[in-house]
Amino acid sequence: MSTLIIQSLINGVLMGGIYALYSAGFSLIFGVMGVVNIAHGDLLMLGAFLTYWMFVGLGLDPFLTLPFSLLGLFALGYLMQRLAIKRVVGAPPIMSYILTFGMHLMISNLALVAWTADPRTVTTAYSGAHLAFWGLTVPWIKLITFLISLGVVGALYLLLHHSQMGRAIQATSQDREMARLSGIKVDRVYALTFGLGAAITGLAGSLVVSFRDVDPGMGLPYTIIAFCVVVLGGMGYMPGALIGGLILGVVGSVCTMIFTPGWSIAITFFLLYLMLLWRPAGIMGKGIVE
Amino acid sequence: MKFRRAGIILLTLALALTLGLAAPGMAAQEFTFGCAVPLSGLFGKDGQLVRDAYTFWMETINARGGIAGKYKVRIIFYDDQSDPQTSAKLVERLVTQDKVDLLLGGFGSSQVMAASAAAERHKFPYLSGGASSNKLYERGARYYFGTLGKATEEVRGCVDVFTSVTPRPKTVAIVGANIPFTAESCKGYKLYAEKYGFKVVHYELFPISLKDYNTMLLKAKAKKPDVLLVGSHLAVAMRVVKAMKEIDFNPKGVAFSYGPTVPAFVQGLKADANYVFAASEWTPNLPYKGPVFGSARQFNQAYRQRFRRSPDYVEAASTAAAVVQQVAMEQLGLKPRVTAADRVRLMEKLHQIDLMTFYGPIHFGKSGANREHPPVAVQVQNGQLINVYPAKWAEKPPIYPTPAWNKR
Amino acid sequence: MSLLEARGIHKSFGALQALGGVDLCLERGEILGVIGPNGSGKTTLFNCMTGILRPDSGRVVFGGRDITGWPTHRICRAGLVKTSQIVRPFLGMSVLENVLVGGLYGKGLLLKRARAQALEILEQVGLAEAAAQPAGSITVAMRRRLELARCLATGPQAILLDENLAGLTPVEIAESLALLRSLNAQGLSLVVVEHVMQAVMGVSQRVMVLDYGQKIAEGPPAQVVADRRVIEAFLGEEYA
Amino acid sequence: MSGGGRRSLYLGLAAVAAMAWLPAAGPAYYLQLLTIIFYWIGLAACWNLMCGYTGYIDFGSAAYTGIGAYVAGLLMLRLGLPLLATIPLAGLGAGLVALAVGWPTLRLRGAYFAIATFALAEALMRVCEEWSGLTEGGVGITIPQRLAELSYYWLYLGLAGLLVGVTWWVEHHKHGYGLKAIHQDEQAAAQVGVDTHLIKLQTYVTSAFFIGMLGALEGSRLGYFKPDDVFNVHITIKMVIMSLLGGMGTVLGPVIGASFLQLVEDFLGARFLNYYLVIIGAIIVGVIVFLPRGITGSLRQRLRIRPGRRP
Repeated sequence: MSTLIIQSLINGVLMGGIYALYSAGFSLIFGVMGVVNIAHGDLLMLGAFLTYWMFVGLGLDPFLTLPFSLLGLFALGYLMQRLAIKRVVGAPPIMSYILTFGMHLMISNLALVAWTADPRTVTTAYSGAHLAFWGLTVPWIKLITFLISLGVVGALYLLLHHSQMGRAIQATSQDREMARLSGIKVDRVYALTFGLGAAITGLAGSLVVSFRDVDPGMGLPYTIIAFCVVVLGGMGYMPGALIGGLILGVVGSVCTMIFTPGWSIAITFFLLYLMLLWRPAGIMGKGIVE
Repeated sequence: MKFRRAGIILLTLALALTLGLAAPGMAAQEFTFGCAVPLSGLFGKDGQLVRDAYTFWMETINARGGIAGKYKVRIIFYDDQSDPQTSAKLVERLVTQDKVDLLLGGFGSSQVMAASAAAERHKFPYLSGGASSNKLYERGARYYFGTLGKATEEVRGCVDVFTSVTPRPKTVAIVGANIPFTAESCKGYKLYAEKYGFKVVHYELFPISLKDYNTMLLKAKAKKPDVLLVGSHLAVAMRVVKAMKEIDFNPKGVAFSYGPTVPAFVQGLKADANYVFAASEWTPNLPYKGPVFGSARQFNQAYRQRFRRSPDYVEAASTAAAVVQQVAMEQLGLKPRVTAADRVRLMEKLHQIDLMTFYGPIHFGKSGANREHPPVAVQVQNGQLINVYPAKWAEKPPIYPTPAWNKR
Repeated sequence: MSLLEARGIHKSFGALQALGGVDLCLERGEILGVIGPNGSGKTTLFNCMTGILRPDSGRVVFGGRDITGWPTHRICRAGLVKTSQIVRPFLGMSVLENVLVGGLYGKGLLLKRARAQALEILEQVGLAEAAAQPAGSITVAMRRRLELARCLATGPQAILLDENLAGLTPVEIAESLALLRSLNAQGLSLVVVEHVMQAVMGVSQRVMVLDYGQKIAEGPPAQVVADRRVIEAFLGEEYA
Repeated sequence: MSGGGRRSLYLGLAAVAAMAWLPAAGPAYYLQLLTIIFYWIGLAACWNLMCGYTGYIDFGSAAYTGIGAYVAGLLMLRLGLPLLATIPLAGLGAGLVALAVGWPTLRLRGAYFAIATFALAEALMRVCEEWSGLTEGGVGITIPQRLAELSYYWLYLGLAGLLVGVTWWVEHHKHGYGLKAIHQDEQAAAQVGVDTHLIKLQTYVTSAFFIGMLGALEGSRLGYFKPDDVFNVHITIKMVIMSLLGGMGTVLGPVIGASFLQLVEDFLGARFLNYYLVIIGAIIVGVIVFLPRGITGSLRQRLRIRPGRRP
């Protein structure tokens, strides 16, 4: 029995890392621009399909496609911000919900027409390979994804706090007008931020396709989980994505073990709710409270 | 004042759209069929299969001059977005606005339930090959017919096939998604497992939105069942295989209620897809033969030519639904424009019909459920779907027990 | 008995003690000035008295009733209101509607009566011309008066004015002070917080001085100005 | 009440009366389409009443369609109550849950309120799915009673009319000023005597009550549903989009938003089977980028209709 609990803890931690990876971009964009990006999950989907097609078409290993999804999604994010999102920066948050929901409809349905509704997955020689010890298993791909997730969150944290660009982003997120007056090109900072957020989300998608199924309509549930993770960890506080992800992952997994998967979701969301009442700034209290 | 101005704007807007929607004209020498299927949303994939099936039927019939050799077929498709309210609305639209002659069934229990209720109100026969929830037949509907067996029946073959393998399994674990078709499949698994003397050591339903199955399957693994039976659709089946490999869960046999028969399953999972069993209602090697498409094998070949892939059993069942409606129409000698009286006659005819088709025998009887249709089980062997049950039609014997994950 | 009496108000934010046992007493019909350097706890004291913050300890008695811990809106309806240091008009509403809300909720008037009252008050504070304008489009000075008008509409017995004169020109300050005097003449009690001493001295009958969350002096303006500790607090030790 | 306000009230009543008479003349499909449009006007009006006026974005409104549908359905199934008797009870059930939920939740703001309401709706859906002894779980329930098709038309019309009327009333009365003041600045509102928590709670519960009734009626109209049909987050999203497209915090916003979205979907869905959702997405993006005040607000602005009320 104790093995099962430990194994479910391990599963939860790995899942938490995955949550963190695809929530980090959401948190970044929200933290800097105050934009809740409902099309977030669709960026993930695009990253996943990019990897899928490179794998199927060119036989490229999913890990080798990571730079392409980073760059591709960065470009897309940059464009999205420049063409539309910039109109809702500073507007009430509801505007960004709806604008990006419209984008979600466009992206997911164009993808549906282009690629059909087939669920896809990538099976490589190492799919499902796992580390086994003491009757426990740790799947390699998820472990690597977890480590990448730690790296990405850490790198974002460093970038925001210890680089020229990071300082510009920080300054802009704290006071847009002040930043503008002190010579920061605010529009450019926003576009870069959005591009960066999209890029790491695309990266997450590329990793997800190697251990999950993906389809054009997959986006919205991922967006919703990202929203929950980020709120739990504290909006705009980078390590919060990791903390929130781990809590959701571990609670979900352990409750699945003890109760049923359905009750586990109910319990997870109920805890999230109580959490919000108790500490609206996220569990570390470092999030942005409106 | 502002309200009046806004009111005028609203009315103009509504009027403009209403006029834009005026009914299209219709040629008299063709039959118009209407169909609302999910092309987006949760069941978008499945709805596309159903659309392909009807399109294939239409093209085949029209190439031969049409129904009864002279009346061409036209189908109006709408997307119900996997939403029951929309599905019912679209049936309403097809019947009262587009004034179609007859309907073709959609996909998914909730949508078909709502859509067929609308059809029932308008006294339009509604034949579906894409829904098998038992609840569809518990409503006392007279205009609803289904070519698939009931969900609980459909999985019988998947349990039965394990009675003939050696060593005979003793225990089974059952898991499934908590939506109508898959949940009822699980009920069917349990019913027949107990009937055939297997012990059910684990039974659990999970939300369809669950994405990571590792912990859920870990609980089944801990019970060390000989066989794992899964109430699934395509994505669920793929997730189960991925998770089983990750947690090194290797029961002697695994069966799915739906999924492996769709080509995307083997394409996506490659070698990992091997050895799994799947419930089916139909495979191309079955010795069935009937009007329009000839034998099951001929149907399969023609379908492959058109779409460059083999049909799934839902596609076969949907095509068969269109065929049986067509045959009934021909037997009654219906001509375009089908009248209300014609549809009542057609409904009565369908209750009596007893037809052999490429898809197998179709006999709806009083309830509208296809009673005579025996379930089938297939196994993925070397990337191919091989019929392994019932024994008299089996192409090859089932491979059992399944080899370890690293030996596939 | 005093109209408003706060006794021993303590309030800390984490490790920072904002108020360390402050007493405040306002008599009926009086204008009390409260002065103190930035960060001396004036706004916190006001917030504790009007229910925006809950004091850690201490009691607030208004009109003979203990109002400690009451929600803000209830304190307002009991007759004690405050203007905010940073003006917060309802930007999306017209000037008139802003005042209307006070009458409707603070005083519980019906719509028709509240509207008539709002017009009267706007006339009184000199905003009648701007009644139909959106509150977002008027000048800072007008916003300050709007803030006051909104409070007046609730039919208060006492108003706490939190730096209502900040950012105004001398002419505007003079106008505002005249307005405050006339309101006081009609029987309204006022507490005026400023960190500009001169303005308060002219209008207040009594002044209390806060520094680092403590009351360091209290009395008639002339006496307080001469107090050594007050000069220290405001100008630094070398001037004392 | 000003003369203009009274005129618009009469105009609204006349429009409802004309619509009520329509089944005698109109073509059948449009009645069906209108039935659905009225249903959505009702839902969007409920959402707008609470969220449009106060600025609190509720992402869990589908919880109340779900509760309504299940309360009514189970009362019919288990106790054999007649359908029409279950409808107000469904509203009551939803209202009670809203009371219990709203009390703590309405102290949250912004994205936190949004995600908290969403989390609760999601948790309730799972409870409904897992508690199969009561609700038959994910397999869903079949509703044994159904009204005549036209009854739904009139009921939805009546409810939509009532809710737009309630919004109109709120807009022109004390309550509306309170809600708008909360939207602008909740703290400042409290400082001038607005019992913010009470008003929010009253409005939230009222809106949930009507959402529950609409959900119950639609459940019986569908005849069969399962938890993820009636607790679906897409129901909430649709309410939000309709309110916003029409113009949040306006009386006619939900009417215009719901009619516009449903008609456009119907029109495009019949013509561009594969691309219509892409087009709808583009329309939404276009409205936000080019008409950021919603259709009503922006049209009003373009047509130079002054929003100011006479003092």
